[in-house]
Amino acid sequence: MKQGIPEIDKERCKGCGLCIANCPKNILEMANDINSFGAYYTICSDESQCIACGACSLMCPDAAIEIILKREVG
Amino acid sequence: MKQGIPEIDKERCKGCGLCIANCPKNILEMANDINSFGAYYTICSDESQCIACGACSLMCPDAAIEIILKREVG
Amino acid sequence: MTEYKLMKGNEAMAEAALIAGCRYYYAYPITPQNEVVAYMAKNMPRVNGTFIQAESELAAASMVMGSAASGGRAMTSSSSPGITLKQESISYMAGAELPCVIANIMRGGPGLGGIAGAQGDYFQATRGGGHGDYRTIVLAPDNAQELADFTVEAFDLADEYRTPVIILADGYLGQMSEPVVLPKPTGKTFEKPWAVTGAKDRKQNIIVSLLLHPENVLELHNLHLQEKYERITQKIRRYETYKTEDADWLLAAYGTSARIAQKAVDKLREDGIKAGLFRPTCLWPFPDRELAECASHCTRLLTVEMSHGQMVEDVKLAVNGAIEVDFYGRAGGALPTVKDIIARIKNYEHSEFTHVQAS
Amino acid sequence: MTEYKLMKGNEAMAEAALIAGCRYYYAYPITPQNEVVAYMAKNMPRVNGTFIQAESELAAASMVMGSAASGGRAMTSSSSPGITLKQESISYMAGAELPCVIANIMRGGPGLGGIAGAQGDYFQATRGGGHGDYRTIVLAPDNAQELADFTVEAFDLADEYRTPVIILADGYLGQMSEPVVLPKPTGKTFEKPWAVTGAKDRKQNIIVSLLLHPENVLELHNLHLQEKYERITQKIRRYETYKTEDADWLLAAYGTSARIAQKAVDKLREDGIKAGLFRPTCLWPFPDRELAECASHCTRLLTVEMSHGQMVEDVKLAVNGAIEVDFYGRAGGALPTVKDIIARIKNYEHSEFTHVQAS
Amino acid sequence: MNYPTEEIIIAGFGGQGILLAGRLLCVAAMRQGRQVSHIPSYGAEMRGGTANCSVVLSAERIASPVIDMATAVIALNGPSVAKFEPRVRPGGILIWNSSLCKKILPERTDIQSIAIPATELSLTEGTERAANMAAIGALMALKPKLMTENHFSAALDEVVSERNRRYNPVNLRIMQAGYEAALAIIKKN
Amino acid sequence: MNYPTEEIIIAGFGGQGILLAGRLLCVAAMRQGRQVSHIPSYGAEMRGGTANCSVVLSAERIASPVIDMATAVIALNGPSVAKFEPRVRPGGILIWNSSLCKKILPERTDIQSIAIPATELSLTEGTERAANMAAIGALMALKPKLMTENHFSAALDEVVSERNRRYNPVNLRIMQAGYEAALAIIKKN
Amino acid sequence: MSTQNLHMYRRPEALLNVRTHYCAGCGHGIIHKLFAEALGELNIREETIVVAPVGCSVLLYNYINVDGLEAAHGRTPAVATGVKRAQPNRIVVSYQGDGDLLAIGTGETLHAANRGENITVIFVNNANYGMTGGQMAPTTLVDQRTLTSPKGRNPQETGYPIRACELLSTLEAPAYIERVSLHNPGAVKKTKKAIVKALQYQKEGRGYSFVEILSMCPTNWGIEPAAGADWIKTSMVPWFPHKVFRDRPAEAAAAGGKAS
Amino acid sequence: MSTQNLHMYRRPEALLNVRTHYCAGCGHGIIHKLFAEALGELNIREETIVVAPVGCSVLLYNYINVDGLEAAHGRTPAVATGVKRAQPNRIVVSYQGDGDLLAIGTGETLHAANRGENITVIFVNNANYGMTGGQMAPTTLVDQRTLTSPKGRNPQETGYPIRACELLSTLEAPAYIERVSLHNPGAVKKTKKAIVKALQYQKEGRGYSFVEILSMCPTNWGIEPAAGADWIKTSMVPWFPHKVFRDRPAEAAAAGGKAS
Ligand SMILES: Cc1ncc(C[n+]2csc(CCOP(=O)(O)OP(=O)(O)O)c2C)c(N)n1
Ligand SMILES: Cc1ncc(C[n+]2csc(CCOP(=O)(O)OP(=O)(O)O)c2C)c(N)n1
Ligand code: SF4
Ligand code: SF4
Ligand code: SF4
Ligand code: SF4
Ligand code: SF4
Ligand code: SF4
Ligand SMILES: [Mg+2]
Ligand SMILES: [Mg+2]
Repeated sequence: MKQGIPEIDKERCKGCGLCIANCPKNILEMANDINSFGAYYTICSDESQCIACGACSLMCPDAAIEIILKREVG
Repeated sequence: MKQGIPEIDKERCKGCGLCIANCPKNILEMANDINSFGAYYTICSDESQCIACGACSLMCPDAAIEIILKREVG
Repeated sequence: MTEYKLMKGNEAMAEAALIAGCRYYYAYPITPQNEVVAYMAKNMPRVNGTFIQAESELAAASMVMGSAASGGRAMTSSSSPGITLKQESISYMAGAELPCVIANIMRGGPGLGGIAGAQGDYFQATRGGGHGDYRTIVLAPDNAQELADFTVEAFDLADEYRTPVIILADGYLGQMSEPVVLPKPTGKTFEKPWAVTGAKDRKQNIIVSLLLHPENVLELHNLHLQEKYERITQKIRRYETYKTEDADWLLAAYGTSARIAQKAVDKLREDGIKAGLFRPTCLWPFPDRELAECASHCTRLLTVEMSHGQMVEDVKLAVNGAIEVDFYGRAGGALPTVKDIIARIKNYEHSEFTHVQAS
Repeated sequence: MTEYKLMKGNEAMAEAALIAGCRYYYAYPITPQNEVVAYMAKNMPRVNGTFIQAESELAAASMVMGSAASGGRAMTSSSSPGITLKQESISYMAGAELPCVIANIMRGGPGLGGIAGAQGDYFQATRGGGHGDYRTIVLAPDNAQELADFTVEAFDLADEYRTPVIILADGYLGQMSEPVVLPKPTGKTFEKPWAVTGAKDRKQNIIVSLLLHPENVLELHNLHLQEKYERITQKIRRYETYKTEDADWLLAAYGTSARIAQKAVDKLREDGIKAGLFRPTCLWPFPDRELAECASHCTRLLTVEMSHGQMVEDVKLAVNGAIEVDFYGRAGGALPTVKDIIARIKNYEHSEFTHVQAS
Repeated sequence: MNYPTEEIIIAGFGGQGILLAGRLLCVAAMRQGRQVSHIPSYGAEMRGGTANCSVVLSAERIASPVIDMATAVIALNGPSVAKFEPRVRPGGILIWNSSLCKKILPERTDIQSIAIPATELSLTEGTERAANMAAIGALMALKPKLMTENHFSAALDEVVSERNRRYNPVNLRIMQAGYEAALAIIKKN
Repeated sequence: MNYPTEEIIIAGFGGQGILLAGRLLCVAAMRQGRQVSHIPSYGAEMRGGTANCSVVLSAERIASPVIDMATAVIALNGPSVAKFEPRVRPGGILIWNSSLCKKILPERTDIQSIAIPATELSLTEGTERAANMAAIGALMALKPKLMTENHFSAALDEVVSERNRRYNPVNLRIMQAGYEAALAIIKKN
Repeated sequence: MSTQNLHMYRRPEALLNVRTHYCAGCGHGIIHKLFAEALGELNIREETIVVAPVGCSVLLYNYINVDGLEAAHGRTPAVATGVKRAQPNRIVVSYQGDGDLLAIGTGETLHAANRGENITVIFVNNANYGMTGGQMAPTTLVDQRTLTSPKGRNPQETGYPIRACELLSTLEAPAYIERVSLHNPGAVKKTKKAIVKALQYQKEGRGYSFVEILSMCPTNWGIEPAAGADWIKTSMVPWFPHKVFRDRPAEAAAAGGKAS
Repeated sequence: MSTQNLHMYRRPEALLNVRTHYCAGCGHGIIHKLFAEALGELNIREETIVVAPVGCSVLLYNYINVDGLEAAHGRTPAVATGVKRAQPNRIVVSYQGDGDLLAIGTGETLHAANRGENITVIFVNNANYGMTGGQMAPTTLVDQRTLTSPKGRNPQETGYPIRACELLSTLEAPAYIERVSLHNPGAVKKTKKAIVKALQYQKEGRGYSFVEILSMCPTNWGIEPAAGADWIKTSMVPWFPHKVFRDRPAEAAAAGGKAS
């Protein structure tokens, strides 16, 4: 299983929730806070569970999520 | 075989020749004369051969040909 | 008092059209007149009328032509870019003498421009943006009440003169809500023996636009139209004046510009400058004689528009050199301001005094 | 002498466009300008240019917009009803400051009208049949030679001022064959750093029409356009005069009307009436100062048009009440006649003499 | 007439009842015989979920519905504070929703800034949708000449759709809470 | 200049080379330094197979290409006689194709009507398409100032497409025949 | 036994007693005649309103004795829509050429069909713009020479001829779509039947009916008038096959059945 | 053994660093992103010219770092044609909404496709007019409520939703026609592939390519932003099935092969 880190640009997020609805691991949620545009934004509750599937990033209309893949190099 | 009379309104005829080209009996031809609009017009060379098929009338763009069907009544 | 309703200009106009017996409304959405389309979509069924959201403005105006030719009271509305696309049908309907009502809730241009209100389509409406020698009656309301009242009148005028009537209002008037007392139907009826309804027990009715044969038919038809336009010009003289009796300075404006100019008149008078306002409520035919008369005892005239100078030509043609005509306008959705009007007039007053000619 | 070719006005214009470097021509057929379309269909391949018979006039003008935005020299042509459909793109291109040439070989209107030549689209061309505050340069040839020459100039003017240029000629000019010496290319070149050609090694080029944010951008853009129009108005002053130096009676006319008016001037002079002709060869900007100057020593002015009175407004605005302006026009494809012009002038002369005011 | 012209901008995000609040003010004033105008922001500006409207109430004919500098601004979220604070006339009023403006705070000192926890006041009645009512209550406290509560409640019945009219008692209570919150602040100062 | 303005209408049916005849006159006159104009009938008028054109030849600038009353009309078929005979100026010339106008005959007595069997003359050279040439020959006989034969034959080479230029000698012969036929008639009268 | 004479083919009453402006051998004339016959057979002349297009048939109402009006070029079905909506009990016919219907009027054509307007469209496909002297139409055949395709239509540059029936058949609403032609007497008979059926369907309120007719324009095809019929057969029919593309009973239309 | 971090999904370079004006959850944003990614993958950003429509995406060029211009409503493919003809070596993209493409621009859409213009059309089908506040579009579903179909679209009055791909597939010239959607991450991936393919085909000069994308407009659908993807799947996909309607190799296109 791949291991990833979702990097969410909170200022770019509009809080639509499409990433949340599409994360297979259910690790995304809406923060209880707003960004400087007045929008609630998404945060990841448990990065360790991220499988780097990219679903959140694919669905994000505001290109607010980048996924970093952690790779073992030997 | 039906027997018909093609009644050609020479003033209405524009001399296009569509009737002539489509008469199965080849009895229509262009007159060597023009009507008052300056157009050559169609005449029937042998009415007795007309089978009242209506082809000439159907094809005529100027509705210049009416077909009269001769019928035996007893 | 309780009759007053707070209504958007767009909705007041739409409801007034229904009151006037409009039963065929065709349009294509565009800001800032979308409320008319939505209102008709919702309310036409109430009166068993027809609403179609057409595939384009061209089609919408053509549908109006079809229903008008059938004898129905038909209407379309749009805003500037959409009205440009309706010029084809307007030219056709003017030529074919078909009555209908077209509302232009103007926005800033040219091109896609913006969605804020403007008055940049005065030329298009009064000179005919379409081709050929035709005119349309152009009514110019300046509030929601007039949007409603003029709409009811527009249908009667259209039928009376067999000609398209344009309601020309800026987007602010369409978007703004104001108290409105809905007008009553006028009760006037118009026979339309020329309508195409099927040639039963009579000769064909034909509504043509092409006039080729014999060669002078088109000219005769044009002369007939001109004669009608002359008749309209004699009959329709619509305008309002505000404190013009003793005015030295005359302002001329219509629509939202006129509201602002009226306020400026009051302020100027507070400052001791005798100003007055001439507000045409019909732009074609333009009340030229009346404006000239009004201007005859003024020393100067300032036309205020939400454009870079269109009605000002009619103002100049009206006064025909008798007094100087100045212009102040803002375009692209911006509004003239009371402050600017006052400053401009005071500036002139000053420069006159010091014998400096303002350019 | 041997350079003369007998060419149809339409074809002279088409060939001149090719000479001017026009490589993109899009149009939709319509009488009486079909020869332009056919000529381009046949000859564009010769110069490796693009010809598309578009699906409509709207599409044709939009294709022009695309090629103009790409930096190409693009043109379209049509006749009155088709030009009405091009108003959308004209308004867009004027707003987006795209250079292009649009020829209107006018026919009688309104509506489908007729196919004989007319001048009923003067308002549309000079006031903008589209929406918003824009203007286009409008050149007015009166023979096949000028149709060719003005077309070459039109492309330069369009590029110089980044604006659509209209060639406004009546159907008679388009259909008539006359001797023509084909013009030479001017050799002028214009840089177009604004063209959309791919954002390589530079910032994006964007050609916009919508100007919403910030709120005053559209107004600033409009002010920029007005400033440009003012510049054009100062620079372009085109007209011809014929025997005006000592004229008492001034005729004003353009296009085919001007040819007829010129003949009338000669005949009137034969009869001892000092007549002269003022012929604007550009209708916007209109040579108003020059006309006023010319008219300053005349006692009366007669405008002759193939319409029911359109240019006459510019004539009136030019003289601004200084002298009386009369009008004689025929519309719908009919031509003014030398006889009528003379009769009308003599009639005035007579009525002046007997102190009867003609209406 | 002793009724000053009021030029009021109301702003927030979609769903906060911005336009309704504006129409309410208009209808209430209209029923008191005032001239009124109401104009919404419209079109592409709506994208992104913000909304605002301009309300003019006057004893005289209203020249323009568009407001340059407002006598009062109601800002129901942070971005609205940022956008419209500069448009309050010196000496004018800014009522802002302190429940939602955590980051963007008013800065001007030449105006009267009134922080009302409008959303919280609304939530006390179990809804977050009536913050607009709380803000209008505050406005009535600050502009006592604007309208009477009677006129306001009548207007509420007129403007609110039949379906939602049953919430009007709740609306009035929230309005009252906003009114009192504002009064408290004024008194403190 | 001692060159009268000629206003000539040529009419017939499609295929008779009506427009070509007009252009020929123009080019020949143009090469002699005349002002010329040529305008065809166009558009829907063409339907039904008739065609006509108006040619003006003048020493001076031509005001209008449209002819009200013609100095000469060439009518190559019956309907053209009917349509254009009334448009000949009193004292003017009507050249009509007697080969094809069997029913519709000219009636006016205030003009010079010249019957030329143009189609027959053309047929003597094996084509019926050069009736136009015969008629122009007749016109040259009646209007000797119009142009020289030299100019005419040069114009023929200029106007006729390369493909058809080989027929020009034939064309000239037919023109000559028309010229002579007209001369004979004039002399007879 | 005696003989009694019977008019078998006679000039339909609805045709006005005037000479048309059409060229000799023009298909519009045949179609007018068939249309007039159909009006007589269905006895609907007095309730029919025809919308004429801009094209050679612009003067249609001068030849057929029905109420008529003239649309702007291409707007014909939109104008017909306006007429029909105002007069749902009248028979409304939109008569159009290929330039009118498939070029400038593409949008109007498609959307009237898609709305299922209860009108009849008679579409005269003569593979060129007749009225303006023979320019390329959307239906001009590959390699066909016209004023604006002087070397023949090149599909690489201008695409292939558009097939209206096939296009409209992708829509759900139309009730009847058929392509017929005038290439011989038998075909003319079928064309008549199609026109009658289309009008009949309209009368029955089944919705949109569309008859495409391959028609001759000898003048602009540059052939002898008598050769027009053959040209249709050899040049047009292979690309524009005869077919009933849609024939939906009223019930199915009301139920919104899928495309056939 | 250590870990090395790798950017797997990253914001494409061609996207400008600005916040869009789109509503939260708007499909235009996703499509912009995919388009920008495709530009990067094919390395064509610098040679691409985009024609923006009138619609919510009118400011497209503010978000993607390419040359751009704005067409009048519906004229987008005609403007793109003018651009492409003047610059045959540039990649020209016509980005359009359903109102733009299938209502006012019906004619321009059909004829650009029929000419086989070597351009790419990205068609954003969100079943309504987004920019003007949610009116009925040609693609609005049966029973869908909009401002101008307040009781739901009634097919008896306004017809059925038009299927653009099916319509264009009746034409010969197009090289590539596919319908994709945004209803879940897998679908988004396919959409990206379709966009890349379309641009690739243009680059190779194969001719007209058309990608229809079912896209969410939660604002005017009146649903929560996060529910947009589901609505596409349950409401739109049944009527607008995913499919490759045309995929023609360049050779076949040159030979003028028949429609698939
Ligand atoms: C807006 C506009 N554009 C162009 C024309 C010129 N025009 C008249 S008829 C026609 C095309 C006719 O072709 P078609 O529709 O195929 O009819 P046909 O004459 O072949 O029967 C055109 C382009 C016009 N009248 N109006
Ligand atoms: C000629 C013209 N008509 C109408 C409009 C108004 N208008 C702007 S966008 C639009 C429709 C947008 O819908 P769509 O194309 O589906 O794009 P979306 O916003 O849904 O992405 C309309 C009708 C206009 N700008 N110009
Ligand atoms: S990459 Fe996949 S698992 Fe990780 S947060 Fe995004 S959707 Fe969830
Ligand atoms: S999809 Fe993007 S914009 Fe939407 S909530 Fe997630 S990060 Fe924010
Ligand atoms: S009816 Fe038939 S047989 Fe008789 S003339 Fe006509 S085509 Fe010939
Ligand atoms: S078909 Fe008609 S018009 Fe043609 S030649 Fe025969 S009778 Fe005459
Ligand atoms: S040009 Fe063609 S379509 Fe028009 S009348 Fe002549 S033959 Fe018929
Ligand atoms: S209205 Fe719809 S299409 Fe437009 S930005 Fe909002 S969600 Fe997107
Ligand atoms: Mg055709
Ligand atoms: Mg959409």
